[in-house]
Amino acid sequence: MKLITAVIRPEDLETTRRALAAFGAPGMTVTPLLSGSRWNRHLEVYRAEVLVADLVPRLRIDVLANDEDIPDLVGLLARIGRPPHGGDDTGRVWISAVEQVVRVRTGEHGEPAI
Amino acid sequence: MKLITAVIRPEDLETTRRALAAFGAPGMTVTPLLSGSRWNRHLEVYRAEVLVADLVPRLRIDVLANDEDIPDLVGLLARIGRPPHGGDDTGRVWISAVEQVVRVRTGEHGEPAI
Amino acid sequence: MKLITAVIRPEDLETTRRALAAFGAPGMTVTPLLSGSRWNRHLEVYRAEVLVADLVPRLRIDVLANDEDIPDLVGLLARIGRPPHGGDDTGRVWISAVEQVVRVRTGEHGEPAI
Amino acid sequence: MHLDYIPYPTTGYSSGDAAWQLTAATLVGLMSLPGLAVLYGGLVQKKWAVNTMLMAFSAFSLVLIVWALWAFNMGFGHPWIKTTVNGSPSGFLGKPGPALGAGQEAQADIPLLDGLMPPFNFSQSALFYFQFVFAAITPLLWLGSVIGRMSFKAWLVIVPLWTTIVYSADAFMLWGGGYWAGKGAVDYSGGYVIHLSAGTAGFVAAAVIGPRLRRDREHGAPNNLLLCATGAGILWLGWNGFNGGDPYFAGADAAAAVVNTNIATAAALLVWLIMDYALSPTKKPTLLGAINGMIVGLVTITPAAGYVNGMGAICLGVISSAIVWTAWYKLSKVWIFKKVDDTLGVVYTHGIAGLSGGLLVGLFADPNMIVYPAGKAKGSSAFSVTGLFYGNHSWHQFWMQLFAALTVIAWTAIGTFVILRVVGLFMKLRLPDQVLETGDLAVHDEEVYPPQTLTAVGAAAAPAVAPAAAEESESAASSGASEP
Amino acid sequence: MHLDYIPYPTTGYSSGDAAWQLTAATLVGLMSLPGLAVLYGGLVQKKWAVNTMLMAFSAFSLVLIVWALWAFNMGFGHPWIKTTVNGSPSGFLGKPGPALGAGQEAQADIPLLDGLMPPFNFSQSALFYFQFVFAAITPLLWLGSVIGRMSFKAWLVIVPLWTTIVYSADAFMLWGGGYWAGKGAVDYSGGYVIHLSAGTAGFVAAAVIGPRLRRDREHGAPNNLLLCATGAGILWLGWNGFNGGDPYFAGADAAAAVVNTNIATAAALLVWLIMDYALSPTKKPTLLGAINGMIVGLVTITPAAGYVNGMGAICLGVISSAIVWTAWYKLSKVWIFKKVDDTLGVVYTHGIAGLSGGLLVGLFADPNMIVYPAGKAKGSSAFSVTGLFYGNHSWHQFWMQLFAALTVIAWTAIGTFVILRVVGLFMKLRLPDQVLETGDLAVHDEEVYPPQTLTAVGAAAAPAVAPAAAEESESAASSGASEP
Amino acid sequence: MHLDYIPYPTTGYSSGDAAWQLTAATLVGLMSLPGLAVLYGGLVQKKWAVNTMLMAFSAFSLVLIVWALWAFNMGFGHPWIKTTVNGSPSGFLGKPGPALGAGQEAQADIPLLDGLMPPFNFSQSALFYFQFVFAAITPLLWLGSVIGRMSFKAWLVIVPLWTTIVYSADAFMLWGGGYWAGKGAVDYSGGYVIHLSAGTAGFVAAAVIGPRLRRDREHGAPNNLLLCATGAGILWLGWNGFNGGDPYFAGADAAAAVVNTNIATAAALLVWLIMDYALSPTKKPTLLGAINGMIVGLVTITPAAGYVNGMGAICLGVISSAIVWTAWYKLSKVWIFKKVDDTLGVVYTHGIAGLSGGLLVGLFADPNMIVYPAGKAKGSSAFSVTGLFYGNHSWHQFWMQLFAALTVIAWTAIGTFVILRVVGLFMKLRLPDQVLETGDLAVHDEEVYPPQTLTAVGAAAAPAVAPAAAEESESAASSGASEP
Ligand SMILES: Nc1ncnc2c1ncn2[C@@H]1O[C@H](COP(=O)(O)OP(=O)(O)O)[C@@H](O)[C@H]1O
Ligand SMILES: Nc1ncnc2c1ncn2[C@@H]1O[C@H](COP(=O)(O)OP(=O)(O)O)[C@@H](O)[C@H]1O
Ligand SMILES: Nc1ncnc2c1ncn2[C@@H]1O[C@H](COP(=O)(O)OP(=O)(O)O)[C@@H](O)[C@H]1O
Repeated sequence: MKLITAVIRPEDLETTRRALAAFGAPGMTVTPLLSGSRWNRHLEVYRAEVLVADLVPRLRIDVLANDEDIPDLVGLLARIGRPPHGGDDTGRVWISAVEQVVRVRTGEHGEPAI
Repeated sequence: MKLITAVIRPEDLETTRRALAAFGAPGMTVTPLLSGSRWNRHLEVYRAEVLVADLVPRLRIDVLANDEDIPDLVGLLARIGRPPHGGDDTGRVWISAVEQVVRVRTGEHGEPAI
Repeated sequence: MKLITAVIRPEDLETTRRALAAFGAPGMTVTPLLSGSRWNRHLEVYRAEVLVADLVPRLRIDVLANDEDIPDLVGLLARIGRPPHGGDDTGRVWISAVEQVVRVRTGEHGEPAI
Repeated sequence: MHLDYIPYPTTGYSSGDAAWQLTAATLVGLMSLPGLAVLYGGLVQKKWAVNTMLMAFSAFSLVLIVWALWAFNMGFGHPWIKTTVNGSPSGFLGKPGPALGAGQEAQADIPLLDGLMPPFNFSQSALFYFQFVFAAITPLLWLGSVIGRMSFKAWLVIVPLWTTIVYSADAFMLWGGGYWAGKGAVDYSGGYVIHLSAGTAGFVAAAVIGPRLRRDREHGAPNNLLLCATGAGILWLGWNGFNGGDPYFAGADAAAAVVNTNIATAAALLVWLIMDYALSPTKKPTLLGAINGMIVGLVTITPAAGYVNGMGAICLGVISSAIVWTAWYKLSKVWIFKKVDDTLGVVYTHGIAGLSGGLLVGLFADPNMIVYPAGKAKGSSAFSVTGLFYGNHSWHQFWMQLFAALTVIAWTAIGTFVILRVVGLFMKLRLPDQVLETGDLAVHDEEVYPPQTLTAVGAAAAPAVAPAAAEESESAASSGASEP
Repeated sequence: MHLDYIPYPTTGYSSGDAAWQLTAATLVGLMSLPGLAVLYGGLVQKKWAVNTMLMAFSAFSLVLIVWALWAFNMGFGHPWIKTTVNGSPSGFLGKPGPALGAGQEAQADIPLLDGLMPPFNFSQSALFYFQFVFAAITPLLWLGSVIGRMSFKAWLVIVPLWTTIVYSADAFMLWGGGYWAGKGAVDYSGGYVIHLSAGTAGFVAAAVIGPRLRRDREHGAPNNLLLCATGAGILWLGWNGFNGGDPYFAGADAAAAVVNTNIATAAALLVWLIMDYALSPTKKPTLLGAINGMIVGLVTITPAAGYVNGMGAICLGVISSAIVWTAWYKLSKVWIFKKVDDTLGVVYTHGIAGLSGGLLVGLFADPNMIVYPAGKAKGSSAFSVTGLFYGNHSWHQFWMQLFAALTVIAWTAIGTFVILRVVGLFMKLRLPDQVLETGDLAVHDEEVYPPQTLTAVGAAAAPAVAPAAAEESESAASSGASEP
Repeated sequence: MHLDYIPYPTTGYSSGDAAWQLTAATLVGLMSLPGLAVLYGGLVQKKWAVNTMLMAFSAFSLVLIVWALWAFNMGFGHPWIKTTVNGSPSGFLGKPGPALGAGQEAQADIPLLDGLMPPFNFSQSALFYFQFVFAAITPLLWLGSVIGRMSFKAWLVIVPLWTTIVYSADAFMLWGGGYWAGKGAVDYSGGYVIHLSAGTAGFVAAAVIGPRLRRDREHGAPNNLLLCATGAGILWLGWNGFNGGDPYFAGADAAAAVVNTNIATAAALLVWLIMDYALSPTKKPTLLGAINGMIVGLVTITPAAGYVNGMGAICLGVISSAIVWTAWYKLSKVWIFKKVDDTLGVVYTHGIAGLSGGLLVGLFADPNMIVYPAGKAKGSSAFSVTGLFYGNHSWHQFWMQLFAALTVIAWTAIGTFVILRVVGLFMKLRLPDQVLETGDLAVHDEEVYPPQTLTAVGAAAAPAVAPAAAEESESAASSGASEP
């Protein structure tokens, strides 16, 4: 069992959700966060004072998955961010091991709980 | 050392906190996130336009714990969400390994830092 | 490849960012969360009703890093929170293994993607 | 073609008085919408803000329809059953009847006050509207006691009944020339008819309907203090119309009432601030405390605004603020005050403050504060009120004030209780607990700060889903809890 | 040294009428700023709130400059080309000219109405300002149709043109004594000139400029219902000035107009609420639905406010609310109403509601509702309007109302279309898609709720960065999406 | 029993003028509460919003108490030490004394202006209240310079002193018939007495108290632009009362002043918008820039509103907006303007704009703008002011304006400095750094958007905790920083 974590642009959320659902992985969590990177950074101006937003809003997607689905899911997630926005910050996907998963509703453990 | 992560309903936060404190694990982080699942989904209506909220607010609880406490903690967390809300989305609990923990205040490492 | 996670005070964000950038690790995510601990807790008063905020705002910093940078990064992060605020809640840093990382923009995998 | 029109009758009409009456009424209207709506909308938990505001908008509308169709004449028309007080015709309630026809353009008239005040200088429409905004704000005030659990449907039924039965009678007795007016009790612009009554009704209603969810009582933090300040500011300045409009003329007493209103309010706000500084558990001055003090000042001067002088206004502000502060901190811990869940504390800031102000009229009314100057008739003397401190130590006015207050409390409490119980036979007064868990989303499908991630149904091939049943939306309701 | 001054001329001046006119105008001004600005600012998505509000503030300013330099006289001055209607001088448009000099302190005057109404009791400045606030609110209303994609620069160009060409002509024809006024069509205070025109212009503009981004249409949740309620409350009560100020005198008809305004609004709000309860898909009453109903009531009574009696006001409110509710739910699903992206639905709540109210004047106008009483001249009779139900079954007034409506629709539609097309030759009417993705940040470098993490440039050795190009800020724009 | 009352004296009283004066005063009051309170509350960082608003509510209250007990008569009563200017009695400060008794219902009177203006048509209460709202808004304005570090307790002490010593004297000299009034310097409604003075006081106070925390200066983003727009809109329209009320009569000049106010404001707003478009570093128009321009327009026309014609109003708006824009962008980078931390830039939008408007009166005042028409006495002529461009090239008025400005600047600067230094001997003017880190929570135990997760003490067996010491709450204070 693994946990796939992806940092995506907020505007890609819907595409991502649909892709995951189509793949058969409806369960996920979406966490708003701020992302710092080499690329993203913009200015805002309030009363002539120029302020930098060097952390920009991103979404973190966490999906628990079985080992065999990992390559497909990573490919899927890595593909979404790419095409139109090439050239600047386009996110990261990473995988970590999970030792145990419990579905609270049923108390199921392990892979069936994913 | 492990990290236990649980996705819970916001209304279970207090019960969770109290249960963890009673168990002797007061330290935790609580992260608001949006959860997508097969179950949860509701409608909102603004000016006669019907909109779907298919991501609903949940809380992610992260607790660092020693290996020996894991079964108890998982049991505890998995129990909380269950009773009254049976039938729909009731959350997940999962465990992952942690290689090192540092308590910043003292600089302690490893298990004593938990 | 590892993921370093640190829970810091919001006011230490800038110091942290600058320290990481100076170290050559500009990429990171910053997630606002609420932290429960033995220490932090304050009161608010609305219309004479005294309310407790026993979860206080903190930031979670996640940094993907190569194995060899880990000790330095942990040291760096653990140092920031310490000096002036000694005595109460000063955060945690922990490390977990990451099995794979993909840079979405280029599709690179593994260490070069960090 | 040259026609010959005039703008208004040349006798019995003053464009200045008409202008002021309409302006004052508009200011009072603004106190309700958006004033109270957003003050309360900001003071309640996030999960109840929409419900609170919709109740305010609906009640304002309902009262107007009722007022126009029958209730205005119950408050200010001919007495239904004529009685006599001190030799003058009097009564307890006006005869219901519509106030809708073109005849409303004629000179204003309150039958039982004929000859007891100068003839009106504007039309019945202006009087009707001015009195409407008072009638409308009263249920909006005691809405503050019942938010967070009252059924919206029951609210829609109860407000019209309450205006008809409770408010009209209170208004008739004190303002329409009814019993207590005849006895000489005075209420300059609603310390009793509006505030004491709202405090009483709210408290009784809160008791009958029962408390909020325990969860809501324990997490009762407001959601937006900027909007509280917006509403509070509108209340304060709108009150210039509230008290300034009540002499019905843009005369000197209107201006004096405005000044007194502001002075008492400033004093009460500062007293609350200082008591918070000196005596509250955390020893800190607070914005919401200051706003409480402000409301106490506004309410307490209301029954007295044009009867006391500036020194009296300061005294009323100081005394009532100290009393209500103490009640807020101490009385609320004991007896039924502890048990009844009066959500926003209307019984203190309106009930007690209104009562206190009304009684203090009996002490501080200054006979030199001329409401209406003397006319030219021989022996004619001006109209003013005399309190204990200015009137050869006579407690007369005080007793009248007290008895009138008791009547208002009794009538309002009984009326409110009966209405709620009777309506309660036909529908639930209280929302089911499951709905209460969720709040706005369950009742109205709306949130006060809608998430920007919502997607139109049908868009993006989102599968159709059933409308949010309370059960389902329960989880979403707690979204408040999930924000840092 | 003792000088001899008087406050104002002793003839042809009434401080009461002047006070009311200035007060009414100020109330109408408040309806625009902050009323509409924050109602719309709260109703739009978070990403467009700043843009919406800045458009409102700018348009208000632009209209005033145009109004002062030439347009006031196009609406209320001497006819440019004199014609005759029913034997009286008339025309279609006034002669442009400045309204800036000291002469504005003289008695007010609308040349073509000389002798058709009582002489004004205040100065031309007061008339100018009162009419300005009406001129200003009109483009602010139809701003609601085009927000979320219209170029800010184009807006700055189009508003002055639109006021000059479209608004002035509509105003002149109905209020300046022009053609339709001569024919006997009436518009008490802007059901046609303002609301029907705004609904038409907004719809045409939305069609010409094209729809919002598909993403924005699919995620069109409002951002702040507390501010919607703030704006809505100010609109309601501000409307007392809107309709109460239009007789130009603080007379009985002003008060009647105020009462009718409120009655129709209350009725319309409640009808919308009940229809939402009974007929909407989710069967729940909503705050934004109530506000829609409220606006429909306010708009629909506007052309009728001083002509109908209270019963008529209730009927107008009920009928129009039912019509507009149905249009909102059903008409919007068909035909061009489905295609054109009228962001906030101005064509329904202003266009249809204004039209409906204007036509219903032809049915419900009560001749006993006296706008101006008869003077002393022999045979002099009061001024009022007679509708079908009160006038021996004559449809005359109805037809006049209908033809005037068609003229306003046609002129506004054509004028708006031509202005947009012509301006479109010189500049883009629509923002580029990349900018639309981002919204406020791309257009104004501002967000409505600025993040508190922003750091001043130069502070903390933050490296210099280039100003936010649309491309870059695109990502930030979606910050709304990232909040739970 | 039929009594004989009249509503107000039949001579020396006009209900129209009284209605307007009360209405105008209420509008000005609304500019403070909620206007300025929420404009500033939205403009500051989230961590200071509650503190800012509470300072506004408290100062408003304090000024009223002081005004009633002694200060009104220092500004508008009999001169304390009588002097003579141009043969007329004059002085520098009025004799302190209460304005509380029933005598306030008598006809209004400013002793030194007897015979220099038409006798008042309303009561002293109305005059008192109108002048109070001006006195009250002034410290609220310069609050903008010191928020984010000033001790709340010190604020409570300094405001009464400042009103007594600084404001009263400025008011007396220009409005109470004092020295500069006698010399012929004019200030229509407070360009000097209010705005120049507020700009000066704010700047001096900011310098004396010292800057905000470096962290706060570097993260000075506002928190809510919807509330900024709410406050700004109320300011604009409320200014109709500010400038329209100052002739003390609802005459033609009041209307002209209202028109000029709006014209200058529209022009100034648009100029700022265009300069932002054309000359600002990011070349984008901004809402907060537009609001700055708006304020500049409102302020700059204030000393001139009824003296210039419409063309003059446009010129004032354009010139002052260009000047202040330039100062805002350039002057702020140099010299002491760079050093002193004037939080919201009051010295620019009020100080410089007020000064500029006051001086331009000397150039643009049009003698045909009649403030008071001539009476019937032989040789009587109207009252108006003549500037350089209309007066045979005489610089006389300009010099008077300049000297009066210098006096106001000097007196205000010195007075403010001394008050702060003296109070500083007894208490800290500045909050400790630890408290500054936290902001509202440390000072008031309140947050502007309270988290919905807070739990009542005692509920759910939450262990008791000590009240938030600054130390402890420090962390919570940064909660702003933790929101995306
Ligand atoms: N594969 C997954 N990865 C991450 N989180 C998940 C996953 N599946 C479910 N969850 C989380 O667990 C919660 C419960 O899952 P859900 O599928 O709705 O209910 P159940 O598993 O009880 O049928 C969801 O709200 C979601 O946040
Ligand atoms: N067991 C844990 N699991 C997760 N986070 C923890 C744990 N213990 C502490 N933390 C986090 O670390 C921070 C510091 O912990 P705390 O116990 O308050 O201080 P200290 O360890 O210095 O005594 C807390 O704010 C909390 O967010
Ligand atoms: N070392 C890292 N640890 C955690 N997140 C990272 C790291 N590097 C990048 N990220 C995340 O991935 C996103 C893309 O990284 P960035 O360096 O901007 O672009 P790219 O890798 O495509 O050049 C960033 O927004 C950031 O959130």
